[in-house]
Order: sequence, then C-alpha cells, then structure tokens
Amino acid sequence: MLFERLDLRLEAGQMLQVSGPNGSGKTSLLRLLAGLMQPTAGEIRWQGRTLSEQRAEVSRNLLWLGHAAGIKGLLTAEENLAWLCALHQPAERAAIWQALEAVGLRGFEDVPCHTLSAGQQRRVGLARLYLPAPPLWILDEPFTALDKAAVAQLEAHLAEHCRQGGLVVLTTHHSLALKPDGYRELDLGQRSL
Amino acid sequence: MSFASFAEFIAMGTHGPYVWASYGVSLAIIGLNVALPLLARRRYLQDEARRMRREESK
Amino acid sequence: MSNVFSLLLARETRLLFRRPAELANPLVFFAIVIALFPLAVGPQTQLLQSLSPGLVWVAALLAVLLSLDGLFRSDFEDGSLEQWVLSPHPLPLLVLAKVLAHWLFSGLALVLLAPLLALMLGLPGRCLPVLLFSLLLGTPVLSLLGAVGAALTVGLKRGGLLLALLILPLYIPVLILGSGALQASLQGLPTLGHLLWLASLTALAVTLTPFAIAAGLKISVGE
Amino acid sequence: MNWTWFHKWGSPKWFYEMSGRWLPWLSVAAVLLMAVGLAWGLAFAPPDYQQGNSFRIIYIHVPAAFLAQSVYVMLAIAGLVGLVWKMKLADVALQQAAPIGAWMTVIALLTGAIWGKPTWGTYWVWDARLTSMLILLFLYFGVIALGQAITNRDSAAKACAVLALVGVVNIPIIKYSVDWWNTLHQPATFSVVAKPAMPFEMWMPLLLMVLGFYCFFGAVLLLRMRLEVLKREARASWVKAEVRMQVEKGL
Repeated sequence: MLFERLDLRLEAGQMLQVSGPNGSGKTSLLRLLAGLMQPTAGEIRWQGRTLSEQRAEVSRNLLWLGHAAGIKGLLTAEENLAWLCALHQPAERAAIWQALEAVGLRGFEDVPCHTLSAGQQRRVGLARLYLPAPPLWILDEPFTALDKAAVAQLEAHLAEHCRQGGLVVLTTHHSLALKPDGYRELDLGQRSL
Repeated sequence: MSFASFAEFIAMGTHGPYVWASYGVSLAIIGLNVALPLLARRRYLQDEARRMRREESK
Repeated sequence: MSNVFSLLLARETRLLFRRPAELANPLVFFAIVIALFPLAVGPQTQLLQSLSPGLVWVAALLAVLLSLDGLFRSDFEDGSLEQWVLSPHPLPLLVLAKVLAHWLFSGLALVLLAPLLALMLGLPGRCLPVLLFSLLLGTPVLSLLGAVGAALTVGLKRGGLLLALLILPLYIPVLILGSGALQASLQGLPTLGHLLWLASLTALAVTLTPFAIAAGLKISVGE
Repeated sequence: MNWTWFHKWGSPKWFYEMSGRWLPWLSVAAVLLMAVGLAWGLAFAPPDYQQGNSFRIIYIHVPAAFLAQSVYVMLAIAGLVGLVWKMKLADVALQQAAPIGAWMTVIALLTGAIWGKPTWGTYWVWDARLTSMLILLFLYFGVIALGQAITNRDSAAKACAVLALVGVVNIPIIKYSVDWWNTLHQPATFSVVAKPAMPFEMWMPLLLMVLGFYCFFGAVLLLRMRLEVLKREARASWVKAEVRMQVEKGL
C-alpha cells in the first residue's frame, strides 16, 4: 500500500510534477496513470472513461518514458527511434535526424547506442519528444544524467508542449526553473499515509 | 460381510500389505492436509495475540 | 498493423545478427547433448539407431527451451516491453512477430542441423524427410509454448530452472508425436497421421499462445 | 439473471461469514461419507474375481484421481474468474487449492503404484493413466512453484491463472497423446479402473468415497481460504475484530 485518498484531475495545458522522497511511490503513481499497473482500489479515467475501457484509445494519446527508455544498445540511435515511433506512428528519416540534432546528437545517428554515454543514451530516448508525438506525456525522471544546458533545454521544451495544449506528468528531484502556467506539484512525501 | 474373520480381513487374501499400505499412506496424507491449515491458523492467531499484547503494553 | 509486424520482424532479425554467438549457442548445445548419449549408453549402432528418434527429439526440445530463457529478458530490462504494452498495437501480434523471428533463426537452424546429428546416431537416410517435417512442425509449438513460460518468468531473478519446470510438462504431446513419427518411419510404418496431428498442434499454438504470452508479459511488466 | 450473488462472493467478509457456516456441515459430510464408504469398500464389498482383494485400493485411488483432475480444472476456472472479473477471492481459491490438488495426485500415484505390485508384479509400469497422473503432478508443481517465486501477491495470482489456463487447454491433448503413446508401445495392459460392469455393492461405496473426497476438498479449501483471507485483509476492521475474538477465545 503506497498511497490512499489521492484525488487528482488534470486538464490539457497542465504540467504535474510528482515529487517526494525515494520510496514514496512516485514511479508507481506514474505507472498507474499510464496503465502499466492496476490500482488496488479506485480508478483512473481518461476523458471520462476508465483506462481499461479504452486501452487502445489511451495508448494512442500517451507517450511513456520510464526509467529505461526502451533503447537497444545493439541498434543505432536512428534505428531505435524509428522503431519507437513506429509503435505509435512511423516517422520520416529526416524528422528523426532533426530530433537527434535537437537533443545534441548530431553525427551520432549511425552509432550503436551501447557506445554512447549514459547521458547520450538518455537523450536518444528524449529525442522522441521532438518527433510528432501524442499529447499526453508521462515521464519518469527525464532529467537524470543530463547536463545543465540540456536540462534547461528540456524544461523549455516541456513548457512549450504544455502551452500548445499538451499535458505533462513527470517526476524529478530538482525544482523546475521554468514552470508553465498550468504547473502543479504533488508532493507524495507531505501526504500522511 | 465378505470376510469370515478379523484375521482374514487383515490378511486381505494375500494382498494385505498392499491394501493396508495404500490406505495408510492415503489417510496420512489426508490427515496432513487437514492438520496443516489448522496448525497454520493456530500459529497465525498466536502471532496476532503476541502482537496485540505488545501493542497494549506500549 | 501488418506494417508493425514486419518492422518488428526486421528489428529482431537485426538484433539477432548483431550478436551471432547467441544464435550459435543453442545449436552447439544441441550437438553436445546428442554427443553425450553414445558416450553414456555405448557406441553400438543397433542400440543407438533404435534410440535415435527419442534422443534427437529430447535434445531438440531442451535446446529450444534453453534458447527461450532470455527471449524477453533484455526487452524487459531496457524498458522495451513497457513501450510494447503501451503501444496502440495489439500485444499478441507483436509477441507473435518476436517469437517468429526467434524461431526463424534458432528453431529453423536447429531443424537444419538435426539430420546431420541423426545420421551420426545411425538413423537411416530414408527417415530424414520425416525428421525434417516433424521438427519443422513441432519446433514452432515448442517456441510458442516456451515463450508463455518466458513471459511469465521474465521478471524473476533466476527464471531459467522455473521456466523448465513450467513448460516441460506442456511439451509432452509434441515430444510424443514428433518422436512417434520418427519411430514409425524407422519401422517403415505410415507417418502422415503423426505429422497431421503435429500440424494441428502448430495451428492451435499459433492461434492461442500469443494471447497467453501477451497476458504473461502484461503481468510481468505490471509488477 | 440476478448477479448479486456473484458480487457478494467477491466480498471477503461475506465469504468469511458464509464459509464459517458451511464448514461444519462439509466436515461432517466428509467424515460420514468417507467412513461409510471405507467400511463398505474394505469389509463388505465382494473381492474382484481377477484381482482379488487388491482391488479395494480403487476406493481411494479413483476418488483421489478424480479429485486431482477436477481440482486442476477448478484452478483454471478460478484463474479465469480472477483475470476477467478481477475477483480477489478467486485468486485466493486458486492458490489455496493447488497444494491440495497436488497431494491428491500424490495419493493417486502412490496407491496406483502399490496396486501395480500384486497386479503387474512391479511397482511402476508406464501405464497411460499413471503417466498422465505423473504429468498432472508436474503441472501442479509448476503452478505452485510459480506462485512461490513471484513476490507480488497480485502478480503471482495472475501469473498462476494464466499458467493454469494454458495447462487446462493442454490437459486433454496430453491425455490423448499419452493414451495413444501407450497403446502404441504396450498394448492390452489392464488398468486400475478398467471395469466393464461393476455390481452395485462394488460401485456404491466408490460413489460414496468420491462424494466424500469432494466434501473433504471443500472443507480443507475453505479452511485454507479463510486463513488466507484473514491474512490478506488484516487491515480491515472486521478482520481485526474477528482476530481479536478468536484470540480471546483461545486464551
């Protein structure tokens, strides 16, 4: 049992930062929202209907980035992204190269990912956010292993996504420097269990 | 009654050892299946009783 | 939808060929197990020949099982499975592509290696077509059933032995039919019946197991 | 159709109360049926003209084998109910029934082997029924091992449910293939229960024993499930009250 009596409503254009100490259930909450886990009690609704009623519809609108982003070390950055996009909607090669350039991986398109550093691998995963993507983003610790400049850039990109009517739910330990209008914070550590 | 005497009943023709071994083993297993949950229940209640005492003395 | 199927097939193929050693491992295992039997029971041709249908099938079955242990493990660890589960495409379709890719390059290779090893056990050449067909029809079932176990145990630290425990009993019909076909052919009896039964098992496995595999993966990912 | 009973069954509290009422009746029925069946089968039924008195072993072998097979089917049904309707009690039933089923399989195997000695002259023959029973035991081991290996309670129940469903689809296939394999390799052995026409005083005790075994299974399953429900719902207030009452009764 991680949390009880949690009532939350999010709308387009908002950003929810879930914070709290280790073990307070940040990742679990995100996995529940994405539909990877089923809640013991209670329910999660997307546009008025529960997740299990409309699995495919939710999936079409959801971009999930977990601790591990689904990057294969043996495949190149481009191959990885092409597949991850194909799971939702196939992306053009030019678009993938642009996205890789946007995350500062220009020139690394054809390199197998296992030769990249941890931060670079993280960026390959984040490059999905720069490709045509679904509106709801659920990101688990997107800022880990990134340098200062990259963090600032990602914050700006997330804020921009919210401004365009997207919805972002993320966990992170640092406090965001750039908060969009619809910013909310949920501190799981403050809640009495 | 298909046996004339108790001794005959025990002997089961020449098959006494087999018949009684089967029944013995089976009844032991059945007994085990009844005893284990009962014991587990008792142990659980004892654990709970201990926990309650601890909490009351606090 | 079929586009994702072929894309996944291409991706899995690419992954397998970038680690060729892992493709060879089940084959080497298969050959070693076969080589153990003459050493254990003695080199008499007559004895080995009469045992060969069973030996080839048991060794093939174990080789397939071992190769399946890691089927979903790396996808589980690097988060790929989460992406699959959350994609709008039906998960049974995706896992079918994954298992098909795995079978194409490990199961099929096993089928092609088997005649060579069977000849070493003294199986006469006239039995080889039946050997090939029975393995061709039987190994997909082994792969698919094994994938169910692999999906259920993917989140466990030491899943390998457990996988064998779960899946080997389910392999028994394939083993009986496959080695039965070979035995019949060795004795000069008709084998079509066995092969048809194997074919229906394959059809059954292809239609039903993807759903069980998908359910198993969802459970493992949702833990 | 009225579905309220179904939802009631989903409530652990309702289950605990009802099962508490049924348990004594089931236990009494099991003891009575088995006692009468045993006495009748052991002492009053006539000996078999071919096997002599060793045939009396069927009065436990057959009910145990029956039960072992039905329990596996029950596992699959409970698994399906748990997966489709997310009923927690079905999960409990699945995991608590599996060990009982495995023990019944062990009884069937042991008695079958002992019966084999006077009949075939050896304890183990790869007879179709015994072989199928052995495979069934392995299937039970699989379900139990999987349930033990997965630490998350909900995931363990779901995984066992999937495995039981895959197993139950396979059981007829295994059974037929083993039967067919058996006729191929050793034709015309005669089996523990290959009785064309049993007289009344032979099959009546058998029927009583079968019913007795089912009642026994029901009683033990309820016993195990009640304990598991207490453990799982330990935070609920009715469970706390119940445990307190039981503890005070015991002290």
